[in-house]
Amino acid sequence: MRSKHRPTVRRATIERPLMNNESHNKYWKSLAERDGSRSDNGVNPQDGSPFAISRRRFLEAAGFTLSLATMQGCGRTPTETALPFVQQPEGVIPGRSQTYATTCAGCTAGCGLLVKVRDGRPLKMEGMPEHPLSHGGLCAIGQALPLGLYDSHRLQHPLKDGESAEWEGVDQLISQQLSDIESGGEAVRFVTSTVTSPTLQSSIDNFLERFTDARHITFDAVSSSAILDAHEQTHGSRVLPRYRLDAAQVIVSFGADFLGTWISPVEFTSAWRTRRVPTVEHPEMSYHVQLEGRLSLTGSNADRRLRLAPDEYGLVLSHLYAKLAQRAGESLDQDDLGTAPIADDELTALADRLWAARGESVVLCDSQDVAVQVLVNGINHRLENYGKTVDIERPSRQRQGNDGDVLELIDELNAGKVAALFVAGTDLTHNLPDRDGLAEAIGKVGLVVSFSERLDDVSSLAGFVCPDHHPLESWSDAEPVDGVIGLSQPLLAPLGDTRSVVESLARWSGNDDSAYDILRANWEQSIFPRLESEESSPFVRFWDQSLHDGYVEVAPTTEAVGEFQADAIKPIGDSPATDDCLSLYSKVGLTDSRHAHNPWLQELPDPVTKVTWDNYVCVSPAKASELGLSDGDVVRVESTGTDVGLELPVLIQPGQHDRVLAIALGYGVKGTDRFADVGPQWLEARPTVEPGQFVGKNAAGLIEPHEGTLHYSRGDVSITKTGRRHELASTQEHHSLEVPARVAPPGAEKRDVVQETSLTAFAEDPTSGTPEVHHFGDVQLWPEDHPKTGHAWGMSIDLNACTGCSACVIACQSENNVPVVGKDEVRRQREMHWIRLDRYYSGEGDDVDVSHQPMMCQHCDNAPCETVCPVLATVHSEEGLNEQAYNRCVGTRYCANNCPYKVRRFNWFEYPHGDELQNLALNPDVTVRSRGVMEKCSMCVQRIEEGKIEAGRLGEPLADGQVQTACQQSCPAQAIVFGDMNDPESAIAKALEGPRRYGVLEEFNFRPTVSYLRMVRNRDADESGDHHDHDAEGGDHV
Amino acid sequence: MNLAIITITMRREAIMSEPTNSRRPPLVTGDKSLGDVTRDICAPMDARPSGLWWAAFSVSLVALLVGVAAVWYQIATGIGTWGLNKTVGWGFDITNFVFWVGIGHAGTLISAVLFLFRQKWRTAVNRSAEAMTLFAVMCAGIFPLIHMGRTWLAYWMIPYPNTRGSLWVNFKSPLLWDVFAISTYLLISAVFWYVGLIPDLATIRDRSQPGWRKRITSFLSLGWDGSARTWHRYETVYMLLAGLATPLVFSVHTIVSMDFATSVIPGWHTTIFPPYFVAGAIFSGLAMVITLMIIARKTMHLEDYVTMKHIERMSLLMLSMGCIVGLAYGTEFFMALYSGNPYEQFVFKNRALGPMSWAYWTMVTCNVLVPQFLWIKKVRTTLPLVFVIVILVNVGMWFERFVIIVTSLHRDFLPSSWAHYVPTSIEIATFIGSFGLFFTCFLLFCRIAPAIAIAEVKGAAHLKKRGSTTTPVEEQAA
Amino acid sequence: MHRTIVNVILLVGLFFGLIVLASGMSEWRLPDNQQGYAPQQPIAYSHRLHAGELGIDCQFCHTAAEHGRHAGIPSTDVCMKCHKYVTSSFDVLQQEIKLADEKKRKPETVISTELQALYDTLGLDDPKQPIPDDAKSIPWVRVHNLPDYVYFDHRAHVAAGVTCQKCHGPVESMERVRQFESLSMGWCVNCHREATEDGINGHAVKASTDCATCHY
Amino acid sequence: MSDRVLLASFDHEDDLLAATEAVRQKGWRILDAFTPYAVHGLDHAMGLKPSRLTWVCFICGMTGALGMLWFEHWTASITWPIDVGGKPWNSLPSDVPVAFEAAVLLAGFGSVFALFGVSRLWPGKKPKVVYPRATDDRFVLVIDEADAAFDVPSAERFLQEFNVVETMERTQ
Repeated sequence: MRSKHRPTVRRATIERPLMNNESHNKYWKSLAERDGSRSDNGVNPQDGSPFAISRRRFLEAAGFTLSLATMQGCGRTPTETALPFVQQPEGVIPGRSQTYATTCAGCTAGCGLLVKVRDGRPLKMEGMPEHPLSHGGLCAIGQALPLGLYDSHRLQHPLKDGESAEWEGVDQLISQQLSDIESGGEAVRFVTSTVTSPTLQSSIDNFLERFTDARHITFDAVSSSAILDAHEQTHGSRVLPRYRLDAAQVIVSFGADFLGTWISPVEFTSAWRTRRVPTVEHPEMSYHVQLEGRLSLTGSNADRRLRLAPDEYGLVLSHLYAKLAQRAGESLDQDDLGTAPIADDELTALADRLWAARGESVVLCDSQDVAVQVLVNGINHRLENYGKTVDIERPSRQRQGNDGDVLELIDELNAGKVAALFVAGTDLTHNLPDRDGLAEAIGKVGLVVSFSERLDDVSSLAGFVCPDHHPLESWSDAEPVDGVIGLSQPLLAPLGDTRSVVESLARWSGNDDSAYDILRANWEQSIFPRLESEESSPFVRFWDQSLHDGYVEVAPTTEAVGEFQADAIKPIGDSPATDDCLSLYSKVGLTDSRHAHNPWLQELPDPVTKVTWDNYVCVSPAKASELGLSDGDVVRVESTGTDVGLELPVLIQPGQHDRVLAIALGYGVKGTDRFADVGPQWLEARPTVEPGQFVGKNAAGLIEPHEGTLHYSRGDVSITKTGRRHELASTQEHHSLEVPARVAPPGAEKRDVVQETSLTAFAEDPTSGTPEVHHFGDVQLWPEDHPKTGHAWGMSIDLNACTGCSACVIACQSENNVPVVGKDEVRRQREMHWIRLDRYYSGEGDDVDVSHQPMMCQHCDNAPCETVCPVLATVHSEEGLNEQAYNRCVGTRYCANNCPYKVRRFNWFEYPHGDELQNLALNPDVTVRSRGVMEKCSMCVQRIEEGKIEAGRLGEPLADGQVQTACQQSCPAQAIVFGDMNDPESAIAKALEGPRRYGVLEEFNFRPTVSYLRMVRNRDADESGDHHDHDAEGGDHV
Repeated sequence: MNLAIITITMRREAIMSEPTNSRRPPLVTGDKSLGDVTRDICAPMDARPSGLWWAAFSVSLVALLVGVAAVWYQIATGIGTWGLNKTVGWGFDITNFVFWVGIGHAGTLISAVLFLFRQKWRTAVNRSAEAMTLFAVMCAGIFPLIHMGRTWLAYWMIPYPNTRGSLWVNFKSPLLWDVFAISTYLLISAVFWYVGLIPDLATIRDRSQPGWRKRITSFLSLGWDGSARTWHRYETVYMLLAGLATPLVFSVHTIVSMDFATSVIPGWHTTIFPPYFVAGAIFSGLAMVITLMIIARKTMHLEDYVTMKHIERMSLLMLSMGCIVGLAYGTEFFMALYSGNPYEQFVFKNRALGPMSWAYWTMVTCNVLVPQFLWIKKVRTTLPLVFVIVILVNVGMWFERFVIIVTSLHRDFLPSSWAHYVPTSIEIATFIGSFGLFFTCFLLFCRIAPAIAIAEVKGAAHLKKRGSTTTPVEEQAA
Repeated sequence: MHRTIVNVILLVGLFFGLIVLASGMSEWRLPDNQQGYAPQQPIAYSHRLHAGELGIDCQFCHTAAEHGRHAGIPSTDVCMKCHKYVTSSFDVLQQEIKLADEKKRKPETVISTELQALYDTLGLDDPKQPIPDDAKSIPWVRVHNLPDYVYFDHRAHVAAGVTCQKCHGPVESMERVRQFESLSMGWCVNCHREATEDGINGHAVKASTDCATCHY
Repeated sequence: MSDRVLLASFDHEDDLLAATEAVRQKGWRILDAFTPYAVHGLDHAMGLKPSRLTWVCFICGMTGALGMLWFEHWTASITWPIDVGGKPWNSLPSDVPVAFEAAVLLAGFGSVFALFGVSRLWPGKKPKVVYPRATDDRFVLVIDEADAAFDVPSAERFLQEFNVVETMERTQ
């Protein structure tokens, strides 16, 4: 056990391979681990609670777990037994968590992860502050990993033809078939999603080596294939550049939702943030322009946002390219391009900005049209961004999908040429158009093996399902960016009889090595030599250090990048289209179908629409009034001339392009009917999922294969009203800072809840944007009876850094045992999230400004909630916290009524905690609230107490940053600062001194301890005035 | 001279000295002797219940059972069975609470305040008004109890010695003031009612044949024998109770209004609330008293005791209360405008023009506009019209509380948390149940206790001497 | 006559009723108060012997008290540190040695009933064997139970210098452990108040009475 | 000393009042009167002193108010001062409503129970029925015959002036 001194985390590594069940492991972290090799528990995976036994063992071993025994005859309360270890594992202290470094496998971005493991249970995911990509942030998906781990619907056994089987038999049958194929020289196709793991990649390569006709095809459900293809054309190498937003002064994004879902959101957010926070000394920030059809999270944070349909990107890029060429001294004929759908002066200004920031700018585009991406490359090349903000020397490996290969595979499958199909890490049929045709074609394949964790769509077609471990159960690695390799270690023994893909492939190649052996061997052979270190140290030290750190930085595998091929660039001169344009996007928190089984993520409100538990068709307000649509009207969106289409409810999205219809992918996932009764069941409750349906509808059928790539936007769609309605579950009813015109008091149409200013105004006067309200300052009506002499906890939230990504919501949910309530309860405005990300639209006409504001308990010093509680269940602590004693609460809801911020959450029902496996994700440090009790943000008081007690034990003062709240820890943009305001050296004390600080509703003298830092938009002062003359009820969708 | 007229006067001394040739209509009509009074009032207790009574009782009982089922379901399942949400934490529950408390006010007002002012006409209605108070406060008390998420821990509201390091209660919370106010009010009202009932119980005891009724009344009448010495002290205590109950009435609704007035929510945070609520309470209480008196008069044949004069007088009182309430509505708007507080201004604009404006305009129509018809004597002496008006006032006063509670909450400071409120079937059933409880109790009360205070009616009215042809005063005068 | 008999019977009934009630009163506690709770344990481990007579330090076995929230019940191998060799009481062992000496034979292993129970749980035929992998843990009955919404941390109290006996009572004199104090909230709060006022062992401490000290 | 009393019953309160006044002037001792309702002026006629129950009421009320004020102060500022909404430990204005309610409650119950005590009323007490219609429609005057000068027939005659309905003699 090694541990390096770090201020905030204690880490340990597991030196012994947990997977090695047959070994002499006397010490086991859990009984489940000890019994992990048992394969005879004969539980049907379809069974409701297949974990009854393993959970029991698991619990038993979990150090100091107390199990409820039967009621003793004469006892007053039930007898509890306390089962100690038979042999105490070294370093394990009951009830104390240890932190292990690993790599997040929620998506392919490969962020660094610190996992808190307590009593053998991984409980809380935290970002790794030292990680070179993620810098301590973690997105909602990463935060939600525990719920995926403790998921009773994961497969427990390999399946053969849908029936539970034994690994031995399965291995035998597969090996047999494979040797037949090998000798017959038939085609073997191995489909995976992007493989960032060097070990898995080499395993696949090794596995496929022996077949004469074998190919590894990378299919990304949301692919960036066109970018790679474009680089093949312009640079001769199929690479995805690593975009360095931290080096970009001007960011122009065509539809790329890089803060939300595109390629590596946490990395990008962290990098983007570095140039977004102006200070008095340096009133500077990057300039971010977003051109997009729908309103994405990234667009909502842009300084300038232009509405542009995806089918017009090429045209506008061509114009931009021409303008830049002009500035470079070349003359390019603009006339045959046709009129750009963006005003010329707008484009000229943009070109000027870009040109001025040559080498410090970046143009991003999410188009799947290779010609468009070639243009983007051309622009970036012309702006001298390659090698600076666009890095192809150390390219990204986060998206390697090759749509051309996939389309070829489909042809091969249809032709019946494939003998064996392996599918790992992706639900192939779910995520491709023409699902039924593809399924039929797969039916022709002799051997179909899926490695899926759950019985997803492609697994239901597979002859064999060899379930992979959950990422938290397995040894693995990841190289998201060339030269940055993360290592994943198992945090607990597999809960089911699953096996990692690497191990399965080894078995079928006649190799008995464990995943750990294979990984370590691969690292010794391929990674260790890449270490750029002067002193030579033994591999063991390198391995231990890597395992401890969770990542390692090594030399890139330099691939020769060719000269820029300027002749590849061909301007696109289409005339602007007039038809509706469909835009398929992925939703923050869900991305593709992988996480559809995670109720936390399903209930996470979309950062922009605030809708949960559904996908829908976003239409612009103009479009909606043209078609007579209102929120919740079910429409049919159909590809013209075919019967491919789907019916979904409509959501009116301000700021959306009038021609664009946007639908989220990743819904309608098989098995999500499990959520039918996810919420409380009562007389008037409506199920979250209607019988026979799934959560949302799968829109993959509308993906258009075109010129070798899968296009997520297409022009040939029609929309028709069906006349039916489906009420969407949105967490926010009113969407604007402006109150509806009809009831607005004159002069107070807009509320100063979110304060903002422009960069130029800020540079002149750092306090600009302060509203003219009656401000009573710190005047107290009564004498100060409550001096806070010890700690005084406070928080500040920088609205400039906050993107609204909602990672904090899930971090808080995970840390504080916030229940999932289901669609119907959300409809009734009873979601339980302690942090609400308020999203407000403002602005005139169709172009709207968006503000995101995390809103949680403000811990007011003059808290209105406290005064009204009759039983002293919510009172103030000596350290300035607004405490809520659940066990004292009788549930009058008076405090919630009297809360001006409406941040208190009431337990309307006893929320289901019936899934015993899922309950393992509950944080034992936080009470699980019962029915009838009020709850709210506690500022993670359990962490504060732990910090104080631990500091007391060590006899040291509590250092600043020692205690971090869950939201703060998770925030990829580091927008949240928390600490002791009485410590003048603390980060929070310094943050509060700044001129941008304000308190929401502070004119009422509630004295909130949560402060906000005013938002600054990179605009000129006249650009971002108050929009008092907001027409009618444009922003009011009540 | 068989004048058979008992005079009524509005002035105290008049009753003693100036009973003759009054132009006022009689308090009790129909040539009654003291014995007749006893017999008439006790008649409903002796007779078998009428079909009408049975019909009314069955309906009430069914409503009560519906309510009991709804409350049981709610307590077993959770507050979530109500249509409340994170923004609107109180809806039907507290609306009903304030509504019932308000109704409870007229009872004590009529009993105590009119007693102190020597308004002898109160004797016809005070007993049933007190009973109404009692039952209304019972109905009211149920709502704060069941509105708690953990009803079973309601006793934590009481400051009792405990093992929690002596964690007491929060005396700064208006909700705790409510606990004390409502329970004090319930207890004092019950005592007031019971003390008034003791002589009548003795009367019933003495005229009953041996049997269960005699036994019960013997027990409850505390051995009352009508001794003048006891009467003397009794009068003192009754006066004291009336004197205590009067400020109590005002304090109770003042405190109820402070639930809202001391909060920070725009639309609640209003200094006008205490008088406004008290006036509203008396207003709604009077409406309910008139409603009940009209029904009781009809069904129990008490036309001689509850005369048109009573109805008219109460109608006038109601009219004045309606005007006060209307003034309060206007004042609220003015203060919002005058305060310059945009949140306050918004709430009132939103009430009148927002999504719940229908509730607001229902309230204004029923409470301010409709009662104006009572200026017309023809209207206030036509029973069916009065009945319609009082029913509308009852409806309007319910909506007043709904408007104050729900429209203030549903759109407060942060637009992000604005929400709607739609009651569920459970809430509606609970509301119906409260009416069931009220009417069940009231109907039972009519059967088992004298609905009119026998002793007080006798005392208030100079009844003719049996067998004599002149009234005693005339004789004296002669 | 008949009435008198009834009265006598009633009186006698009342008398016995009162006796029952009185005896009940002596054990009367507030609901949830477990003071005096001393459940039978699977092995009659004597704290009096180990902590009292032998003077073993509390934290020798309850090691986690210093480092963690829970004091921890020692893992079974801690018992086996001594009881590999000490298989019965000293007197019995001495006697056996004497007897063996007399009879000129090697002393036999004498195992007391309680220790036999320990070995049985571990599945040991001979205490000197290593502990098998599938050994069961001893299902001790938990004596001190706090409600789930109370977070008590041993670490903080040990660090502040609070003696074990302050909360657990004279465990070193208890044959079978019983809950000595009421462990009610008021009892906790009073101690916190006293500690803040008077300090512990002469040094000042800040024992907060904020709700969030224990409830979160 | 004789324990005989004379009961005179009247039909009307005015007769009773006049008779009482006259009897008292005659010097006869009036033991009590029994009426179906509170007859105004009878206390004067009988020469009863004002009741002291008002004092009981006042003392109870003050006890309630002061006791509750002290209790509120003690709980909020002395025994466990807890910061509630940043308000001062002892914020007197917020203590007033409960103190008032306590005053009313105690005063009300105090005087009612005092009445019961002084007048010897308790649940289930057997009333001494002097005259069955006294709680219905008759007014009864009870005169002590102990006076040596008392002569029943002359008294009856005297009472005839006041429309006495019935007279009867009883032993006490």
